[in-house]
Amino acid sequence: MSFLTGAAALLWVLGGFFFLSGTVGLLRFPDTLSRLHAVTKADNLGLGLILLGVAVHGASVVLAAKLLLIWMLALLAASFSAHLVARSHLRDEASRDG
Amino acid sequence: MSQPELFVLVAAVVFSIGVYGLLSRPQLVRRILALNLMGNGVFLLLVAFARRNPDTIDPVPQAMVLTGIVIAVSATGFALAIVRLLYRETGEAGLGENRAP
Amino acid sequence: MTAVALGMATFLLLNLAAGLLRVYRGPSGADRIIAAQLFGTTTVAMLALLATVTAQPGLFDVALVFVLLATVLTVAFVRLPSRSQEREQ
Amino acid sequence: MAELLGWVFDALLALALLLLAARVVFSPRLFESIVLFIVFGLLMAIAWARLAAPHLALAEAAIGAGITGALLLSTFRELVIGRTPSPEAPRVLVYRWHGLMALLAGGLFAVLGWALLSIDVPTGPVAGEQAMALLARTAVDDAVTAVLLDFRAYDTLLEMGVLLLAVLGARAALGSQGPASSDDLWTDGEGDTPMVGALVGMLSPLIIIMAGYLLWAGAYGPGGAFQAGAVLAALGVLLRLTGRIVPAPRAGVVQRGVLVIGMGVFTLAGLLTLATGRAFLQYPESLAYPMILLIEVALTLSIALPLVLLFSGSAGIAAGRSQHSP
Repeated sequence: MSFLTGAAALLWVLGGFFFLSGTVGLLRFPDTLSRLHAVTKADNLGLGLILLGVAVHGASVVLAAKLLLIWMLALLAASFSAHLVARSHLRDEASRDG
Repeated sequence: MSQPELFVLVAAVVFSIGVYGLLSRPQLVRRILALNLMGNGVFLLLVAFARRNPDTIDPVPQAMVLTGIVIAVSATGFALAIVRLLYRETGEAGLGENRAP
Repeated sequence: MTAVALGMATFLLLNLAAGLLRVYRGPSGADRIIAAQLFGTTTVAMLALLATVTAQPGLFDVALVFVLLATVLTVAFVRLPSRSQEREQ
Repeated sequence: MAELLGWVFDALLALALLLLAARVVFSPRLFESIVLFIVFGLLMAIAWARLAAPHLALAEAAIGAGITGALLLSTFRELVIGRTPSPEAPRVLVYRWHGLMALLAGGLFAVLGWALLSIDVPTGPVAGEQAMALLARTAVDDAVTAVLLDFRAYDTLLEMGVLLLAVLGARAALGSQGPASSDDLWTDGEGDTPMVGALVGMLSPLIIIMAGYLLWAGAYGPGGAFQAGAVLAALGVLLRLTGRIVPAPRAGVVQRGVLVIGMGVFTLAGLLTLATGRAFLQYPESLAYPMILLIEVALTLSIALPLVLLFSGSAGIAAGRSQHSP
């Protein structure tokens, strides 16, 4: 196993760890907003690490650029989604109390 | 069990679940979902069949399924439009809910 | 190396299956949509790994389409009227 | 090792698909069913990837993530909005033949599974191999695109007909009642959030570029008119959801033209080939590539607009006012 494949494997395992923590957070955290926080942060870090691993394994600049684009878009989507879902959740809470 | 055989079995079970849902659920949107499950079962079957010979990938079933996916989504859109019309006219989106048992 | 990638993909699939419990439990619609987002991210990661394993570069395009359209579902969800998400149908 | 792991992955995937399908049907909450159906679509994309069908994974991604989910959620929205909870519990109808149906569905499964597994793997030349042999003579390198637009172009032509009919049907059902939701609920009293403008501004050009890329990629790999059209339609859905486009009571000449241009160009190409003494839609070799490209562009537009109209539930669409929060 060369250095690159070893690095890729290490990155994948690290990414898998963040996915696992995201899932644990989704299942174990007590309320909606903290679950949202767990999923948005941990998962996208995990995705980034796994994509980085794929890029290292592929060892091609074009592929790496594409993977970077995928990750940036995933971050974009995650932050907008988190904002919108949190906002709609707070609105629901307000209408329930009010 | 080889990969195509596994997915052929999945296709058959998904199709049957779809049939059961289509026949037994009174909520119309859920019936539409069940119909889509049936469609996905058929698609899976066609593509799994195309995979039985591992050396060649048969493009014909894949093209047919591609056509099928677009037709399924247009049929779903049409069916949901009818459900919305029914709801606007009657205030119900299920079968039999407003009738005496 | 193929084995490591496939093992990771299997691990991610298990992760996804565990997350289904949150869709089952809810309690609010927001929780279910959050879980669906997690599944979307997981699917993208699995597609990238499978693309490496099976040498299907087309799968990277699939991942790209998934992340491009990931927000459509959320925007559709936040247009639901307040508190309707929990109402039984 | 890798083979075993591949098998384990497939088995898990199969199990998850079955679990999701069952829960879509059996869940007591419609919202949960809808979310699970969307997740089912995600896993179907993985299944297509495992079955070496990246075209289908792409179509599933574009349609499942972009259109089906939004269509289901907005129907759900219309079903729950303004619904006054009735004092009596909703009566759930239990059919008398419930058990029999389950039994029949199970029997159907058994027969299907048995029949399908006992079909022999063909040893002679299959249709796919013939298509592969013919592929050498066509203008495009990708087998699936070649099948769709060359060998089995009839399927695609008629599919456009089905799509058009679905739009006309939906319009007949909903169009007479004016715009589906005149209350454009994005704002719901609070005003637009500035984030939405930024989101639409960033995503729209990227999605359009992606659609163009997919259209171009279809000539030699996964991609093509279907996927490009579905991605464009998803952009339309996003714009519709954020109030950038609004339903219109009638479609203008341009929109009607776009609705039929796919079928029109396709049929015209077929008639031209007939007029020059060939079979219907048998392109002359020298013109095959430009003809297929032209048809693909027309198809992309004629797939995208009907899907947006189906989502909007109206006869036409119009540009909405852009909403900025103060």
